Amino acid sequence: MATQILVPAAPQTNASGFTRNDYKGLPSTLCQGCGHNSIANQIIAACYELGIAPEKIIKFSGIGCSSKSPTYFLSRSFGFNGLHGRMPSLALGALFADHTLHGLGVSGDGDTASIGMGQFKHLVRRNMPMVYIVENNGVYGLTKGQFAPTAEKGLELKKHGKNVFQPVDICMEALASNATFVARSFAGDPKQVKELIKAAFSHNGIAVLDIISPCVTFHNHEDSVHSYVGGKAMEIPLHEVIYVPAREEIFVDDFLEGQTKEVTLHDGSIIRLKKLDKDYDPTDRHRALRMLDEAEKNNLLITGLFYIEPYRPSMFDLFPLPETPLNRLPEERLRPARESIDQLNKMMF
Amino acid sequence: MATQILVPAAPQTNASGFTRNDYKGLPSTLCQGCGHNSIANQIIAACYELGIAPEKIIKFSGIGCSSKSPTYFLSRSFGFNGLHGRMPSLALGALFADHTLHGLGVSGDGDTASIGMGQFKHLVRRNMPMVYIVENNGVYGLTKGQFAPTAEKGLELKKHGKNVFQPVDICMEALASNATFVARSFAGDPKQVKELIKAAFSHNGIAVLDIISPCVTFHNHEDSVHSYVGGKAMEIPLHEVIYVPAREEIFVDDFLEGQTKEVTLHDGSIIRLKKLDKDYDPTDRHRALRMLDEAEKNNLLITGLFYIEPYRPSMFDLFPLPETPLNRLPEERLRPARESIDQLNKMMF
Amino acid sequence: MELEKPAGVNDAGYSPKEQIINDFCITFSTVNGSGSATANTTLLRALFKMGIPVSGKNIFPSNIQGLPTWFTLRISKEGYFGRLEKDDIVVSMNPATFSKEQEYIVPGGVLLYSDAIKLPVTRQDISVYPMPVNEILSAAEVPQKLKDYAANMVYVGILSELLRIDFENIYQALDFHFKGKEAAIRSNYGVITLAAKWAQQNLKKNDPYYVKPMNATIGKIMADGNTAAGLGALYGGAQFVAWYPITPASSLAEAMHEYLPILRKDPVEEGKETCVIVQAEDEIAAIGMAVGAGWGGLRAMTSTSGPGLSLMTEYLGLAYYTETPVVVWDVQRVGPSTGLPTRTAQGDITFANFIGHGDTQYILLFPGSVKECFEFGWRAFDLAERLQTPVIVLSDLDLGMNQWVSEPFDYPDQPMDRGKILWEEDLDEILEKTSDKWGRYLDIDGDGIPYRTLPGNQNPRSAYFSRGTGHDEYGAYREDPEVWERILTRLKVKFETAKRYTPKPSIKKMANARIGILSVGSTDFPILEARDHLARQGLATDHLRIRAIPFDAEIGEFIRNHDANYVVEINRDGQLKQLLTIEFPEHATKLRMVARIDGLPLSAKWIEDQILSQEAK
Amino acid sequence: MELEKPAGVNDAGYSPKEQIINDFCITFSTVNGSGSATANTTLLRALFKMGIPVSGKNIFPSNIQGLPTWFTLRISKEGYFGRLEKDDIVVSMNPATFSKEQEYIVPGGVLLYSDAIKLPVTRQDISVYPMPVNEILSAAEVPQKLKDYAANMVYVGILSELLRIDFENIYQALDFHFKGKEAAIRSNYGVITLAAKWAQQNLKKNDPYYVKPMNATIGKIMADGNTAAGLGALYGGAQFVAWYPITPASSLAEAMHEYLPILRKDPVEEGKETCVIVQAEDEIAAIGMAVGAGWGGLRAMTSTSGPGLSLMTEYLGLAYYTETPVVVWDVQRVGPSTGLPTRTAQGDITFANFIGHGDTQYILLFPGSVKECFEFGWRAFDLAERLQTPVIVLSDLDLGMNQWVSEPFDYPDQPMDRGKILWEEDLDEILEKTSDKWGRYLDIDGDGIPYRTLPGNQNPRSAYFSRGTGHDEYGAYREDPEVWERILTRLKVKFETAKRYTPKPSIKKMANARIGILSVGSTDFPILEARDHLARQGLATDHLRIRAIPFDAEIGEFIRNHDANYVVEINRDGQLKQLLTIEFPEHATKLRMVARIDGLPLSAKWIEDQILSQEAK
Ligand SMILES: Cc1ncc(C[n+]2csc(CCOP(=O)(O)OP(=O)(O)O)c2C)c(N)n1
Ligand SMILES: Cc1ncc(C[n+]2csc(CCOP(=O)(O)OP(=O)(O)O)c2C)c(N)n1
Ligand code: SF4
Ligand code: SF4
Ligand SMILES: [Mg+2]
Ligand SMILES: [Mg+2]
Repeated sequence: MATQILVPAAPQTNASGFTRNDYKGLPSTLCQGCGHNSIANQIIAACYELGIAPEKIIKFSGIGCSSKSPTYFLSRSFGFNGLHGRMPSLALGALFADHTLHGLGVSGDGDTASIGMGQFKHLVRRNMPMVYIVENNGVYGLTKGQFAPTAEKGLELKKHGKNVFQPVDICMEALASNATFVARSFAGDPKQVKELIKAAFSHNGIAVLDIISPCVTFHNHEDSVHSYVGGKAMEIPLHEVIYVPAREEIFVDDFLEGQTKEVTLHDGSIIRLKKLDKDYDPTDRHRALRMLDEAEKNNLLITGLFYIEPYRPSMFDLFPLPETPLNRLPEERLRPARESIDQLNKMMF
Repeated sequence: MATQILVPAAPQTNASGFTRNDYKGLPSTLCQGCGHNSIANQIIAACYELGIAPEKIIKFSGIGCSSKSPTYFLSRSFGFNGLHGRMPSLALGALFADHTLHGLGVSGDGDTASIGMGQFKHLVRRNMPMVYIVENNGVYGLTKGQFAPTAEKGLELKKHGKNVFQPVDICMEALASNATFVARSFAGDPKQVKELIKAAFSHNGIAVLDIISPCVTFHNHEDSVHSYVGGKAMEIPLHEVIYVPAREEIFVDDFLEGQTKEVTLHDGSIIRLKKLDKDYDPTDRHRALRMLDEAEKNNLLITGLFYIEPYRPSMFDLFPLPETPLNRLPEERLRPARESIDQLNKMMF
Repeated sequence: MELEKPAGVNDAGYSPKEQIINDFCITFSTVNGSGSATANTTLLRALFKMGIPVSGKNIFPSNIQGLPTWFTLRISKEGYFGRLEKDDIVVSMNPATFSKEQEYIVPGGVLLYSDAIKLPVTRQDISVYPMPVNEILSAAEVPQKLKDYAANMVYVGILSELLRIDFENIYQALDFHFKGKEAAIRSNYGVITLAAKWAQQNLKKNDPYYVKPMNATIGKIMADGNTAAGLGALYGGAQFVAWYPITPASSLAEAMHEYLPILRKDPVEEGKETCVIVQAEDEIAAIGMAVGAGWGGLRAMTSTSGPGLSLMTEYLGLAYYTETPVVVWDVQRVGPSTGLPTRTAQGDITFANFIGHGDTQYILLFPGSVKECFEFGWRAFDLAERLQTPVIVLSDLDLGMNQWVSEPFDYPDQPMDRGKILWEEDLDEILEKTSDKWGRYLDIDGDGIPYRTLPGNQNPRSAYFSRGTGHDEYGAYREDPEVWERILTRLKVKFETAKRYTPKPSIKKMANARIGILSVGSTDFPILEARDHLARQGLATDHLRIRAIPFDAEIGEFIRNHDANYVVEINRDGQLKQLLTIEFPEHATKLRMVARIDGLPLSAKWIEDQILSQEAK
Repeated sequence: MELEKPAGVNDAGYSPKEQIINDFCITFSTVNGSGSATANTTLLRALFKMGIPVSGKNIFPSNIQGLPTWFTLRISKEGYFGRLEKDDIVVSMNPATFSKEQEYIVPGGVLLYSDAIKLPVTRQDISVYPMPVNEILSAAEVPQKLKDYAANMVYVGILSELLRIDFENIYQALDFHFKGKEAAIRSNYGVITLAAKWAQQNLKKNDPYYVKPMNATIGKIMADGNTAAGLGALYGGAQFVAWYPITPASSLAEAMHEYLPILRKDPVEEGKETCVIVQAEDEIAAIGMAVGAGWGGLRAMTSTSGPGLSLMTEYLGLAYYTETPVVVWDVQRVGPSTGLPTRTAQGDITFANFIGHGDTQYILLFPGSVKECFEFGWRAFDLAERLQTPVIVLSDLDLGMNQWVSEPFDYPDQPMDRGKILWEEDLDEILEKTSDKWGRYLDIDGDGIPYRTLPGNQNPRSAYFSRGTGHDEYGAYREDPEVWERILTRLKVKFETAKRYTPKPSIKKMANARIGILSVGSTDFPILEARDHLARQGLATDHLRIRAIPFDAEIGEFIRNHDANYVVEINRDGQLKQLLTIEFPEHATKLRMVARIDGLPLSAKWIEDQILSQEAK
C-alpha cells in the first residue's frame, strides 16, 4: 500500500501573486447581516481580482458604522479613520503624499450627505482621484437609528416620528458637482458592486459609488428601498456592468453587436455595459440628470454606471508634481540651496 | 400780487403708507460701482413696491462684501450679520421666532458655495421659507480677490494664477437639493432683479436667486461673465419676468395669447413670464436641469426664473406651530402646568 | 392578574449574622445588541421598588452588536451610588470575557454563568452557579430568534431567586418597561419564573448575599440625567431645540422629542405645540439654529458631546460677543478626538471655559445629580436670557445615560426670567425714560446687561443689526479702539453680575476638617462615600461642589479655610484645578490634583487612596 | 538715468540745536482703496535706504474702498519700533477725520493737508502746510482716473522736501515697488518732483523736523512677518499648504504662492515643484488636508486667523491624539467672533492652548520679530515632525502685515529634522532590533515619541490604521481603561520631551533689576522702549520673552527671581498670565497683569504707565 503524501494545496493567487488573504481585514464588529459587511467583501474581491498590492492602497473613512468598516478589509493597507463628515479633506491631503497610491474612501450617508455635504461636493469638484463609496442605508446606524438625509420621505423611525424632508440624492449631488464617475449599486447585488468597484479603481478622477446598504438593525422595513427585500424588489439595473482589465484580451463575440456599450478608461481598461432594457449612454451628463430626476419622481432604485468622463484631468494633473512621491523627496530636493538665501535677502526691501 | 404758499410735496408712499425712505439703509461702504450696491437698490425698490412693512422683514447675511450689504438697505428691519458660510442655520433658527416675518438672506458666492455649501444645501432641502440672494462675483471681494468656487475655469487673478477647477453652479446646486424657486439674474439688469425679488418674497418656500454681481475692484475683466461688460454681452434672458401682486387686477390683453406663461404663487400673486425666444416651462425641473447643463457646456449666462414649485409645503408647514409667533407666547403657554409635575414624577421609574 | 411567584432557593445556611444584606455589587457581562439592557434595568427597577438604594452603570462599546458590554448594579443600604472596583457577584453570559471577569470577584463572591460557556472556572474561593440557559429556554418554548434576548431573562429569574428579589416588583418593572403591553410582559415573566423555579429546584445557595426590602426609596424616582435635562428644559419653556445625534447626548434631545407632545401642547391653540425640535445637518448648524432662535427671542438650546462642542466653537464666540442667549448641553464623553464615545469623562472643562478665539467668558453649569439635571434644564434658560449670553451645561455620560435613584423633580420655584426684553410699549417707555437713548448694547442699569428688542417688534425704533464685528452701544459698526475696549470691558462687568444669578456651590462639612475637597458634577457620589471612609480613618473633610462658573467668592473662602484642597475630577490634566488656580492665585499652592481618566466613573476607593497618599507626603 | 531732484525748502531757521532729527512720528490719513499704500511704503523704504531705523503701521478698515485709513511712520534713531500715542506730523487727505486727527498732534508738531479739505484748522500751536493737491496734479497732467492715486504722490514730494528725504532713495523705493516698470516709476516720480518743486518754491519751513542719513540699516532687510513666515516655511521644506483666505493671514499663503516657483523648483525633475498649495473650501477642509498630508509624511501646514482657528478645533484634537505632525499659523486679529478683522491682537493664547474637547496639549510658538517669523517658519516643521504633534504658531497682524526693518534671514542652521520615520529597511531593522515589537504608538526610546511609517511604504508590516478613537500601542482599536490611560499618559511624557526641542526664552537683563517683565511676540518692541524709559526713571527691569509652550523651567526661575513680574500682552483677560499661573502656581502671586486690547499695538508709554502705577501701589 503506497503512502500518500499530503501536500497542502498552494493558496490561489492573483496575477500579482497575492492571495485573497492578503486583502482581508479584521473580523467585522458590525451587526450580522449589515449591508456594509457585504460591501467590504466586494472590496476585498475587487482588489484581489485587480491585483493591486495592498500596500498601494490607502483607506479613508469618516465616522459611522460604514466608516468603521475599513478595518474589516485590507489590513495591509494604510488607513485613516478621520472625523465625522471630514474624510474628503483628510484623503485629499494624504493622497498628495504619494500620488502613485490608490485612494479608497468609505463613508455613510450621514457622513457624506449630512455633516459632510460641503467637503464631499468640493472633493468631487476637484476631481480628486479616488474611489468614494457611500454606504447608504438611509439612517444613522452608529448613533442608533436617527434619520439620515437620504431617508425616504415619509419613513417612520422609532423615537423620531416621520421624515418630512426630501431625501438627498447622492448621485445627483455628484453630478451637480461635475463628478467624472457616478454609479449606484445595491449591497444585495454583489456582482454589480464588485464590477463597479473595479472600474472605479481604474478611473483617473473621483469615482462616486452610492451603494444602498441595508441597516438590518434600524432600518430594514421591507417596503423601504433601503432594505434587502425592498431593494431587491425595486432594483432596476440599467445594464450589466463588466470590467475588463487593460491587459485582458477582449472577446467581442461574447456579446451581440449593439447589445453592449464600451467605455475605455484612462489606464486602458474597459467598462463594458451590457444592455438590459433600453439604451443608456453613460457619457451624457444630461441623460444622467434626467434619469435621476425620473427615478426620484417615480421612486425607483435604478442601479448601474450613470455617468463617466474618463479623460478630464484629475486634481493631480493640475499640479506640477514630480514623479517621485512627495513623501520620498530627500532634503536636497526640499530645502532651497544655501546660496539662495543671500539673493532672497536682497529681494527684501 | 398774490403770495404763493410753498407746501412741501407729501413724499410718495406705497399702498401700505410707507415712503421709499422707510426702506433705505445706511450709506454703502462698498466700492463705487460694486454690483452688490445695485442689488441693494433693487431690494429697496422691491420691498417698497410690495409694501411690506420693514418691521416685517428680517435680514441675514454671512461674511463678505455681499454680506455687508444688509446694512445698506432696510434700516428699520432687524438683521443679523452672522458667520462666514453659516447664515442658513442662523436664519432658520431666527425665523422660527416669528413665522409671520419675511426672511431675506444675502450672501456671496464664497459664503454660499465654498464654506457655506453644506448649510446652503440643507436649508434648501428643508424648503425653509425665505428669499436667499447670492451676490455672485466669482471672487472673494472682502479678502481681496482670491478665487471663489464660482470663478470661471481658466480665470486668471493677480497673486493666484489660473483657476483650474470647474465652477460651482449655484442654480444647479439648488435644483439638486430640490429647491422650489430657482432663478438667475444679473446686477446689470435691475428690472429683472427687482421683479424676481418681488416674486421671491411671495413664494412660500426657499427662493434662491443667483445674481451675477460684478466686483469692480478684483474681477471686472470685460471677457468675464462676472463683469458688467461681459455680463451684459452674454446675458440671455429666458423670458421677461413680471410680478403681479395678488390684489392687482390683471389685464390679460396686455399680452398676446401664447406669449406669456403665468404661475400663481401661494399668496395669490402671479408671476407672468413673457416669452422672449423659445418656450420655457419653469415648473419642469428636468427642463431646468437640462437648460443649466447646456448653459454650462456652452458658457452662456441665461437669466430668468428657472424653476418654481409653488405648493410644496414649506418647513413651517411641517411643524404644528401656533398662529401666535413663538416669541410672543407668554409663560402660561410655555411652562407645563404645576399639576403636571406629579404625574411626570410618577412616570419616572 | 395572578402570576406564579417563586419563593427563594434552598439555603445552605449562612447565619443571619454572616449574611451580606443590601450591600454588594453585581456585574452582568453580556454582548451588546442582545437585549440585556431590558433584563438589567428590570432588576434595577425591581430593587428600587423594594425600597433599596440601588444604582446601575452601563459600560458599553462603541458599536451596535456583538461586543462585550457590562452592567454593574450596586445595592447599597447606605445609599452609595459610586462605582466599586470589585464585584461581589458576576453574571457572565459572554465567553469572550469570562476569564477576565473572574479576576474581579471578591473572595467569597459569586459567579453565575451560562453553561453554554465551556471555559474553566479558575477561582476556588467563590460560589459558582452554572445556569442551563438553553435548557430553560427550550422548556419555555422561546422562538429561536428571540433566544438571545430571552437568555437574559433566565439570569433575572435565577438571580432573583438567589437574592430573594421580590417577583411582584420584577413584574412591576416589566410592566413599566413594556408600557403595559401584556404579551411582552407575560412572555418575559414566563421565562423569569421558569428560570426561578429551576433555581429553586436545583440550586443550593451557598453564598451570603441577600436583599431585603427597605423603605429608602419611598417617594423617589428613577431617571437618567439626559431625560431629566430634557424634561427640565421642557419645563423651562424651551421653544427651539436643534441637535445632531451623538453619543452620549442623543437621548437628551430624543427625550424631548418624546415628551414634547405630552408636556407642551399649546393650551390656547388646539393641536399646536409650543416648542420646535430640529435635527440639524451637523453641530455647526445645530448651534447656528439655536443662536438664531435665541436671538429671535426663543428659549433655544442644543445638546451635544465633545466633538460637537468642538464644532460649535465659532458660533459660541459669536453668541458671546453679540450677547445672544443660548443653552448648550455638553454630555461629556472621553476625549480628545473621537476618543471613547461610550465612556464617561469630565474632560471638556478648560475647553468649554476658553472656547473661541479672542477673549471670551461663558457661564458654565455643572449638574451633580439627576435632579439637578432637571433643575439646570430650566434654570439654564433663565440664566441665558437674564445674562444674554451662552450657558454651557457640562453633564457627563455617567450621569446622562445611567438610571439613578433621585428625589422627585421639583416644579420650578421661580417664574420664568425672560431677562430684559422690550416689546413695542416697553420700548416707547424706555425711550421716554432715557430721553431717546436706548441702544441694544447700552448698559442702562449699570449691571452690564443691556436691553434687547426682538424681531417682530413693530415699533419702528426697535430694529437693530447684530454683528460679530465691532459695534458700539447702538449696534453701529465701529472699529474705534475705545469703543472696542468699552464694550469688551462691559462684558466683563456682565460676567461679574452673573454671580448674582448662578447657583451657589453646595457645601458639606464635617467637624474640624482641615482638608477640603472640591469637585463638579457626578463625582459627588464617590466623594460622598470616600469622605465617609476617610472620616472612619480619622480624616475629616469638607466638600464643596462647584455648580457654576464664574466661581463664587465662597469657593475662595473655602480654599483659604483648608490646609489642603483636593480637586477631584475625571480628566488627565486637572482641568478644574487649573481654572481654580487662575481664579484664586493667592491660594494656588493649596490646591492638589486628584484627577484621572480611564473611561470609568471614579471609585470612592481611588479618591480615598489618592488623598491618603498625598496626605502622607 | 538722470532725474531731477529737488533740494529742500527754505528754512525758517530752526537752529541745529532745536532741530528734531530722526526721532518723530508721522501719520498719514487717507481713505482706503485710494492707493496710499504705495506712497506710504515708498517713504518708508526711502528712509530705510537712508540708513534710518524706521517702522510703519497700517491701521486700516475692514472694507475695500472709501473708509478712513491711517499709516503711521515712526523714525527713530534709537531703533524703537513701537507705536507712539501722539503724532509729530500728520498728513491729512481725508476730510472725514480731519478734525479728530489734529487732536493727536504734539504741540509744535506739523499738519500737512490737502487744500481740498475746506474745514477749519483748530490748532494754533503747530505748523500748518496746506497742499494744493489738485493744482499740482493738473500741472502734472495726471489723467482723471488716476488722480486719487497720484494725490498721494503729492504729499510724498512735499514731505520729502520738508524733511530732506533723499530723492535718490525715493526713486529706489519706487523702482522696487514697481518691479522696475519704467513707465510707472517715471509717472509717479514725476508727480513727486513736481510737488517737491512746488514746496521749494512756495513753502517756508517753520518746524523742527528733519531726517539725516545714518548707517543703522546697513545690511538689514525690510519685510512683513507673513512673507517672512511663508519664506521660512519654504526653506523648511514645506510640501503641502492648504489655506483659506482670511485677513490678516492671507498674505502668508499668498507669499508662498508667489515664491514657490522661485524657491522650490525640483532640482532633479525639471519643470516640477516640490510643494503643493491648495486653496481649500474653508478652514475645516484646510486643516483636514494639512492633517492628511502630515500623516502622509509631508511637511504640511495651514495659515489662518481667529475664526479659522475656531473652525480647526476638531481636527486639531484629532491630530493631537493620532500624533500627526501639522503646522498651523494663526496670525492673530482682534476677537472674539469676527471682531476687528484688520486690527492686531494676542487674544488666542488660552484658546489655542486648550483647543479641542478632552485633555490636549499643543506646542505653541510665539515669534517676536520678522526674523523669527522666518525662523519659526522652518523650525515649526522640525518640531512637528520630531514630536509628531500639531504646532501652532501665534503671530499677529502687527507683525504679519506691517513692514519691519530686520536682520537678514539666516539660512537654517540645522538640517531638516524629519523625526522618527521608518521606511522599508528601517522597519525591518527595528523589527529585528525589537524582536518584532514595533507598533505605531509604542514608546521604544522612553521619550514618549513613537516611530511612524508612511503610506507608500511597501514593507508588508508597515501599514497601520490611524483613528481618533481609543487605540493601543499597535494602533488597534481599544476601549480598555488601562490602555486609554497609558496612551494619554505617554502623550504627557512626550510633551515633557518637547521642552528639549522648543526654543528657549529670550532674556534681557539690567543690573539690579527686581522687576521682571514677561511677554510673547510683537510686544517685544514697545517693551524694549518702555524698559529704557523706566530705567531712566530709575526702575531697572529684566525682560523674558517666552518663545514657546510648553513653558521652559527657566521661566519659573525668572519669576522666582523677581519681586514682581509684569505679564504684558494684547488681550483683555491676561491670557498669558493665566497660563503662567497654571504652570507656576508657586509663583502665582508674583504675577501681575498688564493687558489691554483695543485693536492697536501697545505703546511703550502705556506699558510704562501701567508698571509705574502698579509699582506705586
Ligand atoms: C462631530 C460629530 N458629530 C456626531 C458624531 C456622532 N456620530 C457618529 S456616527 C454618526 C452617524 C453615522 O451615520 P452614517 O454616516 O449614515 O453611517 P452608518 O452608521 O449609518 O453607516 C454620528 C452622527 C460624531 N462622531 N462626530
Ligand atoms: C471662518 C472665516 N473664514 C474666513 C473669513 C474671511 N473672509 C471674509 S469674507 C470672505 C470671502 C467672501 O467672499 P464672498 O462670499 O464671495 O463675498 P464677496 O466679498 O465676494 O461679496 C472670507 C474668506 C471669515 N470671515 N471667516
Ligand atoms: S446598526 Fe445598522 S449600519 Fe450599523 S452595523 Fe448594525 S446593521 Fe450595520
Ligand atoms: S471689493 Fe468687489 S465685491 Fe467688494 S465692495 Fe469692492 S467691488 Fe464690491
Ligand atoms: Mg447611514
Ligand atoms: Mg464673491
